[in-house]
Amino acid sequence: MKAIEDFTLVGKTILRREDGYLMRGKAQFLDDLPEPKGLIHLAFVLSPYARADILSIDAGAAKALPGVIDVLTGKDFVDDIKLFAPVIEIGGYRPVRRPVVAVDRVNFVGEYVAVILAESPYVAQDALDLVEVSYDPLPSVAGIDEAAAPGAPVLHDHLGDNLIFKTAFETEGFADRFAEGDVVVEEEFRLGRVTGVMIEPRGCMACPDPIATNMTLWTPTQIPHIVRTAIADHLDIAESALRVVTPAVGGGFGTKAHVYPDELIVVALARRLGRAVKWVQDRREELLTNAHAREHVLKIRVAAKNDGEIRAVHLDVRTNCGAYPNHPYSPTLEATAAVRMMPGPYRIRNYKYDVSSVTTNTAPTGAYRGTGQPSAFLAIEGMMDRVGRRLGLDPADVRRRNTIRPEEFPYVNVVGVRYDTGSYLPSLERGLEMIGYDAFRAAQPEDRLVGGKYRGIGICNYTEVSGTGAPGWRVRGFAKMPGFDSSRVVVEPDGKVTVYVSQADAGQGHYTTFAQLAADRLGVDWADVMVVEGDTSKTPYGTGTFASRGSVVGGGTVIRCSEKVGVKVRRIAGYMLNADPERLVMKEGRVFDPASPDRGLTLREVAETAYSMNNLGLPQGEEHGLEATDYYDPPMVTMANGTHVVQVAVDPEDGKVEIERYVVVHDCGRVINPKIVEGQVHGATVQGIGEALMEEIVYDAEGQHLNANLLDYLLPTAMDVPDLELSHIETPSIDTVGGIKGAAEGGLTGAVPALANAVGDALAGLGVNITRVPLRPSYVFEQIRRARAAQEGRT
Amino acid sequence: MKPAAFDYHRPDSLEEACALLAEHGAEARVLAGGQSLVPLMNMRILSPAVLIDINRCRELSYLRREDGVIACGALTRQGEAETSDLVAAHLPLMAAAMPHVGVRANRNFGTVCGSLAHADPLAELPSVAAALEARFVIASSRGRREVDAGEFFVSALTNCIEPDEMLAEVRLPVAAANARSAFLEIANRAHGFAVAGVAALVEIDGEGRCTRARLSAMGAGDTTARLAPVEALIEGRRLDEGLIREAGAAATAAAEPAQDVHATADYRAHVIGTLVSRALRQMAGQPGGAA
Amino acid sequence: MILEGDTLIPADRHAVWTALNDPEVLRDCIPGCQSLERQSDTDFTSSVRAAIGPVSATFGARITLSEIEPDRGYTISGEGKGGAAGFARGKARVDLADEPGGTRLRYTADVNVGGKLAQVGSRLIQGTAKKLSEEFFGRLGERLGATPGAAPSAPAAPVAAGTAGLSGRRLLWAGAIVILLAVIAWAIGR
Amino acid sequence: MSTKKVTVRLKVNGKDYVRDVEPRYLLADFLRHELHLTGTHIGCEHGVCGACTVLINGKTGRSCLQFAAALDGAEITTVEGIAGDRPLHPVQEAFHEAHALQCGYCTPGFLMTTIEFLGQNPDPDRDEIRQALTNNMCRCTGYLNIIDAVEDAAKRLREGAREA
Repeated sequence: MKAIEDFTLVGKTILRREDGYLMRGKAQFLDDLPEPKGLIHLAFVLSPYARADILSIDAGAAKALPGVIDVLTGKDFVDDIKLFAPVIEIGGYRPVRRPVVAVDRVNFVGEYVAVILAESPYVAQDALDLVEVSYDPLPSVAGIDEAAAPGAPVLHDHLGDNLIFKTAFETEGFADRFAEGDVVVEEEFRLGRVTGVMIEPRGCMACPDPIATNMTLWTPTQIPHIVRTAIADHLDIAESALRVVTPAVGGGFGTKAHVYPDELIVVALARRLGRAVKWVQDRREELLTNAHAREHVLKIRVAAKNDGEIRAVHLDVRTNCGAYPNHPYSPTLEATAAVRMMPGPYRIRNYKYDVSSVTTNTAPTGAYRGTGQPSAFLAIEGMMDRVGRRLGLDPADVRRRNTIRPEEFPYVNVVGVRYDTGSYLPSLERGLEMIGYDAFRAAQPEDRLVGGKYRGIGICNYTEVSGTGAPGWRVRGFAKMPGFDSSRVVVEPDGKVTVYVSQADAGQGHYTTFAQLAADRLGVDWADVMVVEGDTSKTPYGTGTFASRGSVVGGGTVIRCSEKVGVKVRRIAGYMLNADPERLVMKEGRVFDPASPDRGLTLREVAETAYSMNNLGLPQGEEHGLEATDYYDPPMVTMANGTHVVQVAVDPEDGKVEIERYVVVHDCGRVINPKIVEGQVHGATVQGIGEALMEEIVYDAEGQHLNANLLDYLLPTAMDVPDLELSHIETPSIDTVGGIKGAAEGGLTGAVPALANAVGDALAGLGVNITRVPLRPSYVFEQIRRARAAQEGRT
Repeated sequence: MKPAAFDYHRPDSLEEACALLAEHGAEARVLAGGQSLVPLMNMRILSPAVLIDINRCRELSYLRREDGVIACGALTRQGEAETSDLVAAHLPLMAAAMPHVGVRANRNFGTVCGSLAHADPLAELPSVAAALEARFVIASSRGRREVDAGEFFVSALTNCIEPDEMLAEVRLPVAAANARSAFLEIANRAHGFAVAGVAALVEIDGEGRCTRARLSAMGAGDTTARLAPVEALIEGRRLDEGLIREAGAAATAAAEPAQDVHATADYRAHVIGTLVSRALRQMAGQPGGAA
Repeated sequence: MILEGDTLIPADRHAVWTALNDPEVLRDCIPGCQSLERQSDTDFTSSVRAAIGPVSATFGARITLSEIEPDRGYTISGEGKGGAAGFARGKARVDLADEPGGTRLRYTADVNVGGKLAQVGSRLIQGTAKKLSEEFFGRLGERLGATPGAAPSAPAAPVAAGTAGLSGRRLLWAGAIVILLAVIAWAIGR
Repeated sequence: MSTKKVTVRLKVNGKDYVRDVEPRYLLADFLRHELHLTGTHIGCEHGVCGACTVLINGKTGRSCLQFAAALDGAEITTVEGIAGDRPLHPVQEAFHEAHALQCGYCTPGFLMTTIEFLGQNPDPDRDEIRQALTNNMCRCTGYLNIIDAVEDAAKRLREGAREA
C-alpha cells in the first residue's frame, strides 16, 4: 500500500458536527421517530424459566383487554420465519437453529414466549400480566463446567451433548519445544459475564411502504446490511424490497452488532398486517436478552527459559455459548478471537490451543467491545507476571525479553497473522517511564504494604485486532461476513460533496471524520462534505461498524473513493484547462496546476461541466456525473497496539481497589481526529474498569438471572474514573489505506488485564493469586483474609 | 416497564389523606417523592389500585426545632434536609449521611420520611434514624401514635404502619453539645448502592470517656437495628485503639447479614466491623470533647 | 438457594409431628393464612394473605408432602406461580429429633425463585423468610407450649440456631415451610 | 383501577400545555409522546441511569419516576429549552469543545445536571464535579471529557456573569 504523504486535514481535531443536534435534543433515536398512523406496539412475554416445556398459553384475558390487537405465540411464526441461525462454516462447529418465539420449549430466562400486539405501550404492558403460560420446568444448566459435565441436561437433542464448538491447533513439534522450558507455569483464569448496557436499549420499527420499497425497518444496529440479508434469508423477502435504516444510535459496543429475533418479528408482523409495528426494549429486557459476552475459562501453561524467554504456550479456552448461537457470529467469535489473539505483541513461536464452547440455559453470548481480547491478555499478561515471580525476574523484563522488536516488523505471528508495523516495545517503555516504574519498584517493600494499603503496578501490553477483511473472517468460518466496506462519493452539481458509506455510526463521529477524509482528498472545506450512512437504500453494501473497523475500512474506502472521484475531477478539469490532469491539484475548493495557481477552476465549475450545466461539453468517452463507488476489502487484519500501566492501592480492611495512577500509551497508526481517538480510548478504558472491578451478570445454578436492573448490575460512574495519563504513538500501517489502524477496543483490552495484574502485584507479598474478574471488594477481601490466615498458620 | 393503572387522589391536607387511607386501606399507597415507589411500580413489582399523592399537603413540608428534636414532615425532601441549616447545626450525623442518599435528582424529590417508610436495611436514612433514636409519628383517621425505630422497622422493606396509616413526621433528637458523629458506607463502586454502612453517634465527657454510644449498621441484617453489643461495650470507656478494634470485632459478631450478588454475608459482617472501627476512630479524633 | 436451619420447639416429638400435619394448626401458625385444606393424605391447598415488604396480596399455593416418616420427618414441596412476576418453588426436608426441653426441628430447603422476582426483586426477597419464619415458629411454639402433654416451661419464643448457609455463616435461619410459603407469596403478591 | 384521564397543565420550556392523560402516564412519556419533545430520553425507567433527567421547578428530577398528572402546574425545562433555536448555551459549547459526548443519548441528562450543579456551585473542583456527575451515567465517553467540559463550562459561566 503506497503511503499517503500529503494529508492536510487528517490528524487534526475537528469538533464534531453531530454535537449540535444531539445537544439540542433534536437527534432522532428509534423511539424519537415520528410514529406512523396505526402503529402497533409490541411487548414480549418472557420465559421465567431457564428450561421448561410450554404446556399451554392462555391469552384469552389479554386479548379481551381493550386496546389489545392480538396475542401471538411461537407457532404463529413458524410459517413465515424460518428457524433462525447464523451461517458458520468451520470445523468443529455444530449448527443449532431456533424459533424466534419459543415453540414448545424454552431454553433461557427471557426467551420470547408470546407477543402482545397493542395500541399503546401501556396497554401492551397491561396485557403481559394477563397471559397465562403453563410450564413444565425441566432440569437446567447454567455454568460452563456444569454443562460440560457428564449427565448434564442436554439443550439440543441433535447434538447429543452441550458441546457446540470445539477446535484445536498445534505448531509442529510442540511437545518437544514445550519440554525445552526450564520452568512450566500454569494458571486458570476466569472472566465474569458482562454486556454492553448501551444507555439506549434496543428496539425496532417496521413500516410497510408500498411505494418505495415494500418494507422499511428502523433499527439501531451497527450492521444494517447484515440485518437486511438475515431478514431476507429468514423471511423470504427480496433484499431489494427491504430497506434497513439506522436512526441515531445510543451506543453500540458490539451488543448492537447482532441480528436479533425481534427484528425478524416486527418485519414479519408488518408484512402480515400491513401496519407499522414497533417494539422498544426496556432495561430489564436489555440485560436479560441482548447478547452477553465473556464468561470464559482460560487454562494456560507456559514453558519458559530461566532468562524469561517464553518457549511455548498451551492455551485452553472454554466459553459459554448460552442457549443458542448468536447471529451472525455464533459462539465461535469470542472463542477464536481469544486463542488467535493470545500471542499478542510477543515472539511466541510454539503454540497449542484448544477451544470449545458449550450451550447452557442462559442468554446467548456474542460480541462486546474487546471480543476475546480482554480474555486472551488476562491470560498471557497474567503469565508474564507469574513467569517473572517464578524466576525472580521483573515482570517488565519478562515482557521486554519476549516483545517483538521494532526491527522485526513486518512480523507474521504463530497463527499466521501479519503485524505490518507496531510500537510494541517503545509503547511498553513509554508506559513504564510515564508511571515511574523503576522508582516504584525500587521503593516497593517486599510485602507491598505502604501506609496500611497494599500497593502494586499492573501492566498490559496488548495488540488490538482491527479492520478485519474478508480473508480474516473466512479463516474463522464466518461464511456470510462480507469483510469489505464501501462508499459512494458524489461531487454534486454545486461542487459540494456527499459521501455515502456502508457503515453505521453509534456515536463514533463518522459524520465528522469521514467528511474530514473526503475533504482532505478532494481539497474542499470539510463543512461542505455531507456524510450519509446507516441506510441500505442509500449506501452500497458493506459490513458495518464493529470490531474496530470504522476508521480502517470505512475510512479506507472513503479515501479510496474520494481519490477515484478526484481522478475524474482532474480529467475533466484538465480538459477544461487544456492541462495535463496528472499535474493538477485539488485544494481549497479549486483545481489548478501548481505551476500556474491563478489559472484554475472551482470544483463547482468542474461539476457544472460534469452535470452538463454549461456549454463546455465533456471530453471524448467521458460519462456525465461526478461520482465514484468503491468497495474496500482491507488486509486480513490490522494490528493496533498499546500499553496500560496501572498503580493501585488495595485496602486490606475492606477489599476496595483504588486506582492511584493510570497510564495509557496508545498506537492506532494514522490518527484521523485526535480528539475522537482520545474519546474512544477513554470510553473503552472505563468500560474495562467496569469489567475488571464491578460489572457481572449473575446467574444462579438453575439459570435464573439475578441482576437484570441497574441497581444490581453496576456501571462505573464519574467517581470511579481516575484521570488518565494518555500518550499517543503514531506508527502508520503499511498495509491499510492511509495507514489507519483501529482504535475502539484497546482501552478495554488493556484495562482488564492491567487492573487484575495490579491487584495481583499489590497482593503478591501476601501470596494472593488473582485469577478472575470482576474484583469486587467482597472477593478481594476474601482472598486477603485467606492468605493472611494461611500466613498465620505457617508462622 | 410501565406502571399499571391506578385511581389517583390528591388530598390537600393530612386529614384528607388519612380519610382516603381509611377508605382504601391496603389497596392504596402514599406517593410523596416516589423515588422508591415508582421504580417498583414501573417494574410492576407493586401495582397499587389507588395512589394517594400527598404532594399538595403543604402542611407536611417542614423542618423545625421543637423541644430538643428536629421535626421533619412527611413531605420534606431529602435535598431540603441536606442543605438545611437546622440539620447541619443539630443533626450532623444526618448531614454526613445525606450525600450518600441516592443521587441529586433522587434527593431533590425523595422525602426523608419516604425513605424511612421504605425501610430498606441497606439504605442510609433508616440507620441514621435508628442511631439518632428517632420517634416516628404515625397518623390515621383514628388518631396519632408515636413509635421508636425498634418498633417502626419490622423487617426488610416492612414497617409497622397499618394500611390506614401513614408516616406523618419523624422526630430526630438534636445532638448534645459533646456529641460526635460519623457516617461511613462502602459500595462496590465509588458511589451508590451500599453493601454496608454505619451511622454512629457518641458523647464524650471531659475525661475522654464515651458516655453514650448509638450505632446502627446498614446491611447488618434484614432490618435496621442498632448494634447494641457495640454500644454496651464502649459506653463508659475511653475510645482508645484497643477498644476501637474490640468494638469492630463486636460489630462483626453482632451482624447477621445476608448474601446477595454484591457481597457475601461474611464480607458484610467484617466490613461492618471495619466501618465501626473507622467511625469510632474518626469520632475519637474529632474536636469538641476532651480527648 | 439452599437454606438450612433448626429450631427447638417446646413440645414432644409426637406433638410436633401431629401439629405439622394438622391443617388447623398450620393455618393458625402460618402468618396470614386464610385457609389450608387437606386435599388428600399428602396434598394441601392454601390461601394466604401476606404482606411482604411493600407487597401485600392473597395467593394460592399447592403443597405436597412426601418421604413421610411418621414422628420423624417429611419432605414438603410447594409451588406458587405469579404469572408475569415469575414463580417460586421449593422443596424442604424437615426432620425431628428429641432433645432436652422439647424437639429439635431441622430443615434443609432448596428454594428457587424465578423470573422477574429474581431479576429485579433481590432486595425485596431478603429478610422475608426470616420474618415469616419467626412468626411461624413463635406461634407454633406458643400453641404447642399450651398443648397438654407438651414439654413444660420451655420458652415459647422461637429459638435462633441455624449456623450453616450459603457462605457457611448464619445466612438465614428460617422455617422451611414458611420460607416456601414466603417466596410463593412473593411470587403472587405483586 | 381506572384508566380515566385527568387534565394536566404544565409549563414546558416556557410554553403552557394542557393535556388529558391517564394518571399513570410518566412525565417522560408525556414530554416525549404528548408534546413530542423527544430530547428527553428513557434509559432504565427505574431512576438510575439519568438519561431522562429534566428540570422540574428548577431542580433535576427523573422524568421516568414522576407522574405527569402529579406535577399539574409545574414548570419543566427539557433539553430543548436550554438554548431553543438560539446559539448554544455555554454549557453546550463546553461539551462540544471538550468532545464530551459520543452517541449523545445520555447528553440531555448531563446538560440538565450540569446546569443545576453550576447554578449551586459556580467554581467547583474536579472531585466535586465527579460527585455531581454521579447523577447520570454515560457508557461512551468514560466521563473524563464530561468532567473537563463541566470545568470549562463553569469558567465560561463565571466569565459571562462578570461581563454581564
